[in-house]
Amino acid sequence: MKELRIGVYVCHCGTNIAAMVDVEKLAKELSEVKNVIVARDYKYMCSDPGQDLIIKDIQEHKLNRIVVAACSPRMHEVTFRKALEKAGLNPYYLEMANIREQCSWVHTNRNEATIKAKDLILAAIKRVKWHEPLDKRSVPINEATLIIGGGISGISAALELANAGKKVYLVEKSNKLGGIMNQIDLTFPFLNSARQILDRKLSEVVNHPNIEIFLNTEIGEIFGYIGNFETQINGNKIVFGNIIVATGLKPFDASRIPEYGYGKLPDVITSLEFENMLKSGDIKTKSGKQPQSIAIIHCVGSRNEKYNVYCSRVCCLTALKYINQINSVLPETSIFDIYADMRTFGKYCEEFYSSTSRKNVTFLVFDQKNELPKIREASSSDKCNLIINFREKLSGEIIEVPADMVILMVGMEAHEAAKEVAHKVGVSMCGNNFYIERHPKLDPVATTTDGVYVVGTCQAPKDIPDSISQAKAAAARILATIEAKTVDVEVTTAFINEDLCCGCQTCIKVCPYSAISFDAVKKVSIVNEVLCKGCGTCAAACPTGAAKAKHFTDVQILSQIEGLFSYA
Amino acid sequence: MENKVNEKIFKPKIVGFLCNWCSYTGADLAGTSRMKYDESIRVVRVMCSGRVDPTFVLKAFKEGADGVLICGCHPRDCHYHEGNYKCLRRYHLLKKYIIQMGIEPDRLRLEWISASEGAEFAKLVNEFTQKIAELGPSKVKQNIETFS
Amino acid sequence: MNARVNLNVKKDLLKYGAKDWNECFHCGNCTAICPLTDDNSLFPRRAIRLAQMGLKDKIKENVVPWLCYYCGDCSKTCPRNANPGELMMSLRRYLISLYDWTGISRLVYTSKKFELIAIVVIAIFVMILYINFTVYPAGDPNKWLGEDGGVLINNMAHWRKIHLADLIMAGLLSFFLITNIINMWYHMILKDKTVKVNILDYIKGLYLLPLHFITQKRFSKCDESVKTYWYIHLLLVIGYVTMFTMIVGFLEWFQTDKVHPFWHPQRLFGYIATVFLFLGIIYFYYNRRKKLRENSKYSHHTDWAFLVLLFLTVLTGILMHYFRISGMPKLTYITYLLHLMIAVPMLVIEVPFSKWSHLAYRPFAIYFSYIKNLAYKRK
Amino acid sequence: MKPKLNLAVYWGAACGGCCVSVLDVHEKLFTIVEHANLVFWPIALDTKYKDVEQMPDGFIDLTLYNGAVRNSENEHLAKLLRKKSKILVAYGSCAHMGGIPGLANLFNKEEIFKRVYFESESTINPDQVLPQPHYKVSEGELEIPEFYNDVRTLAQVVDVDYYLPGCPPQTERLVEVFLAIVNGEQLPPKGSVIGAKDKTQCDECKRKKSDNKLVKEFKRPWQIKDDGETCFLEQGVICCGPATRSGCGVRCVEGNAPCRGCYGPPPEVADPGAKMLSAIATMIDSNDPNEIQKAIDTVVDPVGTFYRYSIPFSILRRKLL
Repeated sequence: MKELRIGVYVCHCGTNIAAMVDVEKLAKELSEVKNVIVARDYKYMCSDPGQDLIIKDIQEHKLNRIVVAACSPRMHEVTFRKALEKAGLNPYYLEMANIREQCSWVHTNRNEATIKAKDLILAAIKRVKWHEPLDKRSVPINEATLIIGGGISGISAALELANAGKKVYLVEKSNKLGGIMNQIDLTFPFLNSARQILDRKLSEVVNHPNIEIFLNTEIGEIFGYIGNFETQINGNKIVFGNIIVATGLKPFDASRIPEYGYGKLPDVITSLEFENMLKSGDIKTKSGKQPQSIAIIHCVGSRNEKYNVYCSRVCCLTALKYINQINSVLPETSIFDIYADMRTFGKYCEEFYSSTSRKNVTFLVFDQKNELPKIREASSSDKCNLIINFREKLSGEIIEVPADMVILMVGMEAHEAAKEVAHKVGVSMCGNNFYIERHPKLDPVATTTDGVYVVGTCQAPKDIPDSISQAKAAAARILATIEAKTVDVEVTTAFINEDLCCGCQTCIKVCPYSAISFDAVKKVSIVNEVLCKGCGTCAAACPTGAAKAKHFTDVQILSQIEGLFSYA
Repeated sequence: MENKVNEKIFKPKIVGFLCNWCSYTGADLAGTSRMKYDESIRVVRVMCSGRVDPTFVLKAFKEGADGVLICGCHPRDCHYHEGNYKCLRRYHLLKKYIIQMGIEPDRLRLEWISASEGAEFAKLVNEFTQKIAELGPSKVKQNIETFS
Repeated sequence: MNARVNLNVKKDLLKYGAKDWNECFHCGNCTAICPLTDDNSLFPRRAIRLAQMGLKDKIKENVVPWLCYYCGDCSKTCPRNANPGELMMSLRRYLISLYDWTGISRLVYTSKKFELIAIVVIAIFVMILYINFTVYPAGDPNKWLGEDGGVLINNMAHWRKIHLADLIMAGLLSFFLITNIINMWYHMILKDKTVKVNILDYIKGLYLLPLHFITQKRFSKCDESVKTYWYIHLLLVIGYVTMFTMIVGFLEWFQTDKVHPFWHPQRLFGYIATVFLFLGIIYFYYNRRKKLRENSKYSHHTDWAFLVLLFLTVLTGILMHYFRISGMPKLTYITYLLHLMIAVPMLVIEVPFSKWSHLAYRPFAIYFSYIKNLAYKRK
Repeated sequence: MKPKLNLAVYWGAACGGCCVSVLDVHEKLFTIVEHANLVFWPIALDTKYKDVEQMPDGFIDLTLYNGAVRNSENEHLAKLLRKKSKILVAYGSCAHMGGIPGLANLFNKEEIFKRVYFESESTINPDQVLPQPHYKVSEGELEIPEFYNDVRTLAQVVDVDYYLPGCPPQTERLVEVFLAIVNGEQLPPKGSVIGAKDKTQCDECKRKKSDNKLVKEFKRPWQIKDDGETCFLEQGVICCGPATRSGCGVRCVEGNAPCRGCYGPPPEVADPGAKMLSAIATMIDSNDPNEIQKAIDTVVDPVGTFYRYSIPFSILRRKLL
């Protein structure tokens, strides 16, 4: 190994760090540590002059390792890596010590905080010795896209891509496109016909030369990685560079809630069944009579610890839509809207609520947390079909609501095929089977698997405009990667040392991305670094020490631990 | 907290292995939210709790850690799908091993901290520090130093 | 038996003057701003809820409408312009009709026509009685004049006769009012099985009845803007009580043949009370007419009826007084008749069955609410 | 003709197997004797310690020290031989990692004495007599070695040039090493493991392996019907082969017994037990804490399983007491 020449930079971050950590003392003490050539403290390391300081030192003092003690590496690691690169040093020769978020900001004793900061920096110094240079890598991109799911999200994404001249394979499990939107009558808040919107889109999709549609088709095993996926459809191999998953939703099964008697009480129906009545224009009870009163119950299977804790986002507005529709068809019918919370965010949606609330409707609130309403059959003296019984939250009174028909606003769950598809495309799911996006705020379209995007209700419950937005966003993202021709892939991946690998294959099933395969000729495991995301689980599982997580190697981490205890 | 941990007598040192995506971010959040917790913890960042090799834990004890805390994403929330489960499996076996080796099992702890759980992280550190303070200094390092 | 939601109550309340209250989405701003609400009795929001759901029984046992004096802050604050203040007002009207077991109250409130007819019928009834039991000042006018030139009123309508009639009427009205209060007491106190009010509680709170009857003390707790309103209301009450006491209690002293000097207490009290009454009437009329305040924005027909009848009563009273001291027996006779034809229907309708009943319901409601809280605290 | 080498073999805390493995050279003994003088070998020659002490420093060209350092005699000889030898080889698992005697680090001296001298079923010791390092009798003072609290590896006592692992080492490996020295070949850097390969057992193991090593529970060898062909791990039996250097010729597995790890860890592994423990835990086919615990319950003795030969060598070195 070349002579180790380390530069250590302790940031004041204004007073953010300096107030709680004696940065000047640290810089002085650290300059005496073995192999540390320069140690400095500076007001703002991330500022241009701060970075220039590092660059100048690298060039003047021939530094070959840099330790920056500042904020979280999640904040500025990229910034400082760029500075190293600018100075002609491999960016991975950097190590950061987090003395702000995990030290100065969370502690109250300056002396202890300074000791801790020193430990963290010494650990970084020990670690950085073992850092290895890593190089950027990129792969070319196939222009075609596979879209799984032919609902409104899948269709929207397909059109966006196809209109840009890119090939799309649209795979739908059922025998027709359109998904759940086929079952909807009007859309909120403008009460437009869902059918009309959908039909227009469908005719475009079906006739588009760039879109190849596969109905009644389930997706097979998918191989490859961003830019170069492949799979078999009906026995034919197709290749594509990106995947959009749009598997959609499954309506909540209302019979799971015993209180509502769905399936037992004939006039208790789900929102989708009611959509059907609206479509046929025939709102009748099971006995064929016009209902004198209709009750709507919200949050069926949603926002409830026992079923699903999340909000299904569309039910409140759909219920308001029903109030409008019932009002116009059956003006004399009393409507009871029984909700836990009224959530009407979104463009024109509050307005929609506002206008609807002035209609012939009585809003009642139930206590979602403690007790669901109970529906029972009415007795002959009640002059109605059903009685709903619950503690009305805004008055605290236990009340009975008479109704001839009860509409259950069933929530959304992930499609039953979601799990299987997740496995095939390599995306992960939250506890409730919705797919996990790469970042809930900054990247709600991509997934942690490069080249795989999730759109529509398979990612989380959402309404039609949100689904379409997400679909088009995914399409735009894909077009951008296609435009770039190549894509950069993770460099802090795993690596298997062939000289040490014994071929036990323990690592292969451990990899969540199927990035490790066995080379039967060499009798060693091999990492496909394009697929690898660098979690390092294989390195921890490898009994021989052959599997290494680059930038998080055993020796790096063990040295770091040693460093933590190298001072008093 | 600080009153209970008697600084003069014993200031615990804890090594925390935090996964990059959930727990480390959660710990950062505790910082950006200016939550306060004990200085005992020294964090080692790993990409995934699945990267935590039992060797790291043993090494930390050897170097003088009074406690070792491993934090990963909540079950099913792992950024790498299932790394946290692998950590869980190793943790249980490792625990059995350290018990056999006479180390108090409470010195090793695995918890799930999500990126949004800054407050939970702060609470966890304080709680764990308190527990370690009750246990007193770890004897592993001394035991190795006096090995003869 | 759980309370059954009844949307008819909602429709009903419209007739009692409720406006736009269905707009309410229960943000609770009204309760938050209300200077009178407290932990023991939260309003107006919860009352609005009961009304929206039409839980008649719950409304009937509810004391809170009486705790509200309609300062109007809630209506001003309401983000939905749901007029919570006016709903509280309507609920008071509704409650009056619910307490009233005769059903007259309901008719008065829900039908303008009925109120009008009732006034006329009672007036005619009074007229018949009057004509039959009093003496018309015919013949020699001097025969009807006293030495001081004033009309000898007791020759014409002897105070004993009138006093007797007053007492009969007062007895009758009290009967209705008291039975209605008993009804209110039953629903507010007896029916509530969660709490047991003991005799000591009843005694402890007793002082509240005269206090609130006279002063409407809680009203002054509403914020500054209503201070004037409260003062004038207080003047009106003082004027009314003075008049009522003098007429019903001490008619012999009040209705004299002798014309006392101006500074005589009989006249002085009468004038002061009259001035107070007039001031009140003008102020309230002006408020209602110009819709100056939240509580005068909406006027139910019973509100107008009350104001008009009171005004006419006072007016005829003044005229009669003037004619009497000016020695004009025939005009005195006629204005006396008119005075009674207006005052009696007013009292008969307003006191037990309509707006004026609040003089009893309010203090009793405060009393009941207070003793109930005593019992709760003990628990 | 080249001058003959001076060769010494010594045993510390050992079973004697290592010495037997030296004897196992059979007819190659002639080759060895042709090139070397055996100057010290307590099991075969009657050379006294005093004789060794009188040798000049560096007199011995090659010393094969087998056995761990358990008592003062072991330590004295280790230090003495270090001084007298040009090349000191830690021979066998005990010298290398502590070996089977190293398991005694799960107890302390007091516990061991109590068990051995008071409690063991075959002991009758009514006077509670314990061995004393120094004991005066009429003839003078008797001296026996002092029993230490801890078992140590040779390298934890003296500077070691090479490690030749195995319990016992494969005799062929010894001969190879010996001939390399005789022939003056380029020796590996000091501190190297010799007579073993960098790759671990599986590399040489002939059993069939697949990538599916997930199991619900672990079994003891007697609990399975071994088909003689499938990887032990895949049959649910813990085999330390993946974390153990090859070089022995996969002797145990060839004999249908799983590897127990005597050849020690491959080059980049700091703690062989921890690595194996990690690999084994990873193979548990469940994400449910209860099921995981159940599977772990079937790993009966983690220390004995993963650190059978290496407690003193491991990171923790001994049990805390």
